[in-house]
Amino acid sequence: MHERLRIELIIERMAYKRAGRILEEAGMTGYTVIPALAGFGNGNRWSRDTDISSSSDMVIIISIGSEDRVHEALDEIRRLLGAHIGVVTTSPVSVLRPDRF
Amino acid sequence: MHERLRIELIIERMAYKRAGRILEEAGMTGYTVIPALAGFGNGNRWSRDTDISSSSDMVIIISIGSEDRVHEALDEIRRLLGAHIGVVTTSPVSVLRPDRF
Amino acid sequence: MHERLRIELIIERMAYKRAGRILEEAGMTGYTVIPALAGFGNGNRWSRDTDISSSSDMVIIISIGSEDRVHEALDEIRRLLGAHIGVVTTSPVSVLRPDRF
Amino acid sequence: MDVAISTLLSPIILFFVLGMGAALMRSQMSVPEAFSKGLAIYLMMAIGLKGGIEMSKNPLTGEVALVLLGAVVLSFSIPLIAFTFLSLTTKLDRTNAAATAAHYGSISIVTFVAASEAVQLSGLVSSGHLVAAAALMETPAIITALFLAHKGAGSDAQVAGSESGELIREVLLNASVVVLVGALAIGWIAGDEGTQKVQPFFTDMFQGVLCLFLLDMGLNAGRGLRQGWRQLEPATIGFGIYMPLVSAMIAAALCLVLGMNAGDTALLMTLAASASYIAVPAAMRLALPKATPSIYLTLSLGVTFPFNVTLGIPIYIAIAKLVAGEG
Amino acid sequence: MDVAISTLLSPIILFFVLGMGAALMRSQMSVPEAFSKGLAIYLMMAIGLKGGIEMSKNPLTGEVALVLLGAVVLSFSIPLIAFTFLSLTTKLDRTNAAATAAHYGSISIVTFVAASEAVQLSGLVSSGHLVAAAALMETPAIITALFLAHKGAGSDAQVAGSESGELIREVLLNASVVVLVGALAIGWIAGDEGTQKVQPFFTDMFQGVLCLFLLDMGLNAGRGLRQGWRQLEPATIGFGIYMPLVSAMIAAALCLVLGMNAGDTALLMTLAASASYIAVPAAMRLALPKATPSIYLTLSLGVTFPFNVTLGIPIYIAIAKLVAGEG
Amino acid sequence: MDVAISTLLSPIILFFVLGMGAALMRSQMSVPEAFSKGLAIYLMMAIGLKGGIEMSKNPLTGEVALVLLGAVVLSFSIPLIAFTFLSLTTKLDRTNAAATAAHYGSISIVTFVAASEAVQLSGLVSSGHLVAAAALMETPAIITALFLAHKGAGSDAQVAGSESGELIREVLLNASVVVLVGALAIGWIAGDEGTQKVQPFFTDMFQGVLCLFLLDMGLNAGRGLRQGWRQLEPATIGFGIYMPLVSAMIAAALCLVLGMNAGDTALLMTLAASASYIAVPAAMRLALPKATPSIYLTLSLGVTFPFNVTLGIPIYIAIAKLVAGEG
Ligand SMILES: Nc1ncnc2c1ncn2[C@@H]1O[C@H](COP(=O)(O)O)[C@@H](O)[C@H]1O
Ligand SMILES: Nc1ncnc2c1ncn2[C@@H]1O[C@H](COP(=O)(O)O)[C@@H](O)[C@H]1O
Ligand SMILES: Nc1ncnc2c1ncn2[C@@H]1O[C@H](COP(=O)(O)O)[C@@H](O)[C@H]1O
Ligand code: NA
Ligand code: NA
Ligand code: NA
Repeated sequence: MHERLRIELIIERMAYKRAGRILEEAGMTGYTVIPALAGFGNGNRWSRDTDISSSSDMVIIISIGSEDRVHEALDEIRRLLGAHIGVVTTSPVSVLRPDRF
Repeated sequence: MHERLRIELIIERMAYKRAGRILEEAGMTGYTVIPALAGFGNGNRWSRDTDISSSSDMVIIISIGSEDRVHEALDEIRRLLGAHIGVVTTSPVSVLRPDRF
Repeated sequence: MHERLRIELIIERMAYKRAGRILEEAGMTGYTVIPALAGFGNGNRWSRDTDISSSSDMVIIISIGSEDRVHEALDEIRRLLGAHIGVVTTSPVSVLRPDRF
Repeated sequence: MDVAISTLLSPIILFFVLGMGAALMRSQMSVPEAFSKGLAIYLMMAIGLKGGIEMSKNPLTGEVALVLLGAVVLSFSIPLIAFTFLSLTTKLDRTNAAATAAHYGSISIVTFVAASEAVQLSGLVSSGHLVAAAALMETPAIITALFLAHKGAGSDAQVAGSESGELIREVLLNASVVVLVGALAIGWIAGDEGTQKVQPFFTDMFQGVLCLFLLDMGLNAGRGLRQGWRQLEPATIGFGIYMPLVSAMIAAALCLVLGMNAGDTALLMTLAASASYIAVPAAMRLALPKATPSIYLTLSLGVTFPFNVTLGIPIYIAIAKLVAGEG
Repeated sequence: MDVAISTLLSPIILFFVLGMGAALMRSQMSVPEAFSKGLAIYLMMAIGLKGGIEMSKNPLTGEVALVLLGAVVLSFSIPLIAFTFLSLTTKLDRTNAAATAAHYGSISIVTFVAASEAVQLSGLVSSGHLVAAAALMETPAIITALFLAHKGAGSDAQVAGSESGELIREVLLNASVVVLVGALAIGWIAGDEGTQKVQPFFTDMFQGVLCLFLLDMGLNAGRGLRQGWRQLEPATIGFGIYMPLVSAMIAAALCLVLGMNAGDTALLMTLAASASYIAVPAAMRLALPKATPSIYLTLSLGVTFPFNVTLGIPIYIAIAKLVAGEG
Repeated sequence: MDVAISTLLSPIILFFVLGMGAALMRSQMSVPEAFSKGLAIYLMMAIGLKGGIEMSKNPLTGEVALVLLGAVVLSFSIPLIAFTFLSLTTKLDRTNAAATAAHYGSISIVTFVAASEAVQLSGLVSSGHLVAAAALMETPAIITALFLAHKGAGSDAQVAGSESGELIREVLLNASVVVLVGALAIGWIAGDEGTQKVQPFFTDMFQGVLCLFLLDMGLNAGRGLRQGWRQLEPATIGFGIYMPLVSAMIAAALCLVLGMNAGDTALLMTLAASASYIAVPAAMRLALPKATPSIYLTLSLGVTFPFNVTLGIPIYIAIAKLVAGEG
């Protein structure tokens, strides 16, 4: 097993393509987007099924990559989160096929 | 980057609002709920699309917060998991904007 | 809190039952499958809503277990990922009720 | 007999059988949850509207009020009987016995609809207020079951994170109750004329949508049965067959006393005999989280529902005719 | 007055009220997002087709072109007025005021449909090209709002990760515009005869599907209102009520100048008065991410939409009759 | 020719073109997956029922059996031809060539439906058992393809985690096969009379639902094409156009031998010419996971499907008339 970084970005749905482009440009080899169905933040609760506008919808973007690339991406993501609602975390993980990342 | 704790709670759908209230009361600043579509536990497999009652549906609640608050929440979550089906894990993560949590 | 391993397998939807069987056979006590709605890999972007064939759909399998069992599962998962599209990571987590895993 | 056979060979039942067969043969097909939940809301709107429109044609009489009261009493009391049977004949613990009993006191609206069709096919007539009875029977059984579960269990502490009122809201304002009661009221207010423009959607489409929904129910019931039957002792499975008959007979006795016609009798018997598989399971997860869903669901959806829509309904209709002297 | 009441008691409105009531009473029921998005696409296809078929029956005249041009001008200019009111009477910052203004310049297609029904019930006639007007009014308001938001704000740097053209695609090729304009063109090309076989689905079902959709909108509006109203000052809530009246009056003046008939006048007034709650919020998340969705949405969906479908439309129809001299 | 044009201008095709156009212009709109999967199940139920009802009107003769046998033979053999062409003219490896070949041996039910409409528009008649032929042609091609892929590839070890029987279940009991065959049987058992009450839903709505589904298919095809075409060499794209013509001609020869009428000939030609984009891709992910989905899908959904529904079908009908001597 080899060490890589896992970046997890909880971000509003309308902004996920912007986040994706940032990850692509930083050279991350891939990412996966999962839908959220509800949440809480800033004193407000939201739920996908009762927001016809989808404007409070969040998604989670998960991307595994080398430390360098993740840190390269983080600079731009910090800028993105200056405009859009979101939370970003990173954590070390072990991967099987290190050449993929 | 700053250290925070990430709590991940795999819990039955009908109970997620209870878990959410616990997190809110412990002072966590936010959480995000994602749907599961299938799973296995206790020798049984389930799948969302073939359970018309939704009673085996699970969701995953992810919440990032300071170590203190997470540990405060964990006490009540332990009680919650005495009644409801679920699994809880915590792990350290790095965050960008530490004041948010 | 006790230490366990969390395995996270991002894998194509059609293969998730195969992955599930591997985890079951390695003695993991449970796993949870969550749907992805979009992603990027190998230069291609995909999105669930515009792939009528579902053939680029991915899911994420999360399973918490003891280090031994996770490592036992990993051998077969490496074989699975020889055939199917996917990414696997493991990371240490703390759990509340260690006897469950 | 003829009616029984033509009921069994109606597309609705055949699609249920198709779904169940496919699931038992381990087909992986499924109907997306979001789609079938949407269809379920449609079905409840359509049933409620139809009942309300019919109720708007007749004044609400004292007899109607008595029937509705009788329905509520049935829902409150059937769980007591079911709980007794389960405690005496099965190894289910108190919580599981109570949770299961709640399902049998409440109702299955799809079973009700299948019975309405069969009643009509048999040349009997029925009235709109049976829909109101259905709506009223959703909930009382849950209250009895909670009482049964907690009696003697000492007072358990509140589940962590629970909020006062959440259970009551789930029980009184769940989707079935809101849509059924709401649509009933709307059908009543707007009447036949006021709903003319929505009838192509809610009336003409109804049977077809039901086919699609029953295909999905068959897939669900079959998959539940395949996975869950090992967890059920024979005595529990037996309960899933005889309990509907018991409940139906109690309802028949009530109908006899109230002097109801054969059509309405058959429908009230069916309501009593049917077991919930959507609203009550959800309430049980909140109120009795330690009860095991695979027990009550396999029983209600995998055993009792198929029994009712195939064999049960023709039996109830035959008995109803005798009871009402319309045989 | 009679018409006003029968509009208020139509199943469509009653289902909206049902949903709103359930949400305000904190029922947990909901319609799955995937299902209601599917219904929304259906509704837009049906509206577009209907408009296109009607347009295919008459030649496109200069008058029609003038009405369409007027509609575009309304959409461009209403945000200026809305922004002025908001800046003067509320504490909303420039960004939030501009984002909110965009919603009021754009339109709500469901409000438009409700008005079409009411217009018909009132015995007035309206023409297909008002659907084209609706489609044309979706977008211009967004442009005005961006201009208002950025004026004086200095030139902000591009949001990280944004791509040239993404905003324009979202604004010009969002689902409402694509489906509405596309179906309108298809209805126009295929005409009444060519669409005969699809009319059972798109015409006969329409009213019923609308009931289901409005039940969901009621749930959404109620939940939004319950959560969001604390964030709104009274002056902002007031804006959600008087702004539609202001816009409607401006539209009425335009209709008077153009000499439109009462039915078309009522519809254009409704378009002006209605506020977007799907297309514009999405565009705002991309273009003005710092604006607060709970402000503009609670206002548009929780305040203005219910006002329009209950009180607003009867008022607009009454005024339209006066303006067109058809009273 | 007239027929060709009125086919091209039918709402069904126009909505497909709308979706494809929107996707090529990079609109972000989409139909939720859960909703379009639900519609797909509806469409297969409707097609199956219709075929079954028609089959119930005539006895099953030896000729019908021969046609069905012929259809199975076509599905088994077309992949051999497709594989040969792909191996000779493109750079696809054995696995990708075999996987692609499977798609062309199997069928697209939406293409079949579009052809049924066009056949009817042309004044030709066709029989219900062509639906049975469609169901029978889903699967055999997959078997041939697996044989082609594994021949000479040595014996590969089992994929980790796979279970005996899972592939067979996927191939024989996938949603298309279950619903199509099941609904066919139900239509046959219940007959015209027994299905009367479900016909408003399954017959009257059919064309309209198809419009909505084809809008979604257009969005899918357009997006697939925009992303995938770079991965396809010209020779592969060419295959997507000429292969349907080749298959159609083989089917035409078979129909000539069997003495089928023009309508049935056109439909069997269309089945042969059409390529799968739902059932076979799923089977390929299980059976040949190393094949590249973007190759076979872009080809089948992005090239062959649009070709068939616009140009192909009119050509097949014209040839069918000649072959059957009904020109
Ligand atoms: N600490 C957190 N942990 C997990 N998710 C969060 C957290 N804070 C915010 N979120 C998510 O982000 C959304 C917006 O949060 P906010 O920006 O605080 O309004 C919330 O509704 C949650 O879905
Ligand atoms: N070790 C585990 N890792 C991940 N998910 C689990 C685990 N155990 C249980 N689950 C999830 O929790 C559900 C109920 O598990 P159980 O309480 O074991 O019946 C399962 O169906 C899974 O979705
Ligand atoms: N580094 C990664 N991190 C997260 N998800 C990934 C990564 N690489 C690939 N994926 C997911 O796996 C899918 C297939 O990737 P690939 O095998 O690279 O074509 C992508 O569309 C993503 O959903
Ligand atoms: Na009952
Ligand atoms: Na407006
Ligand atoms: Na073919």
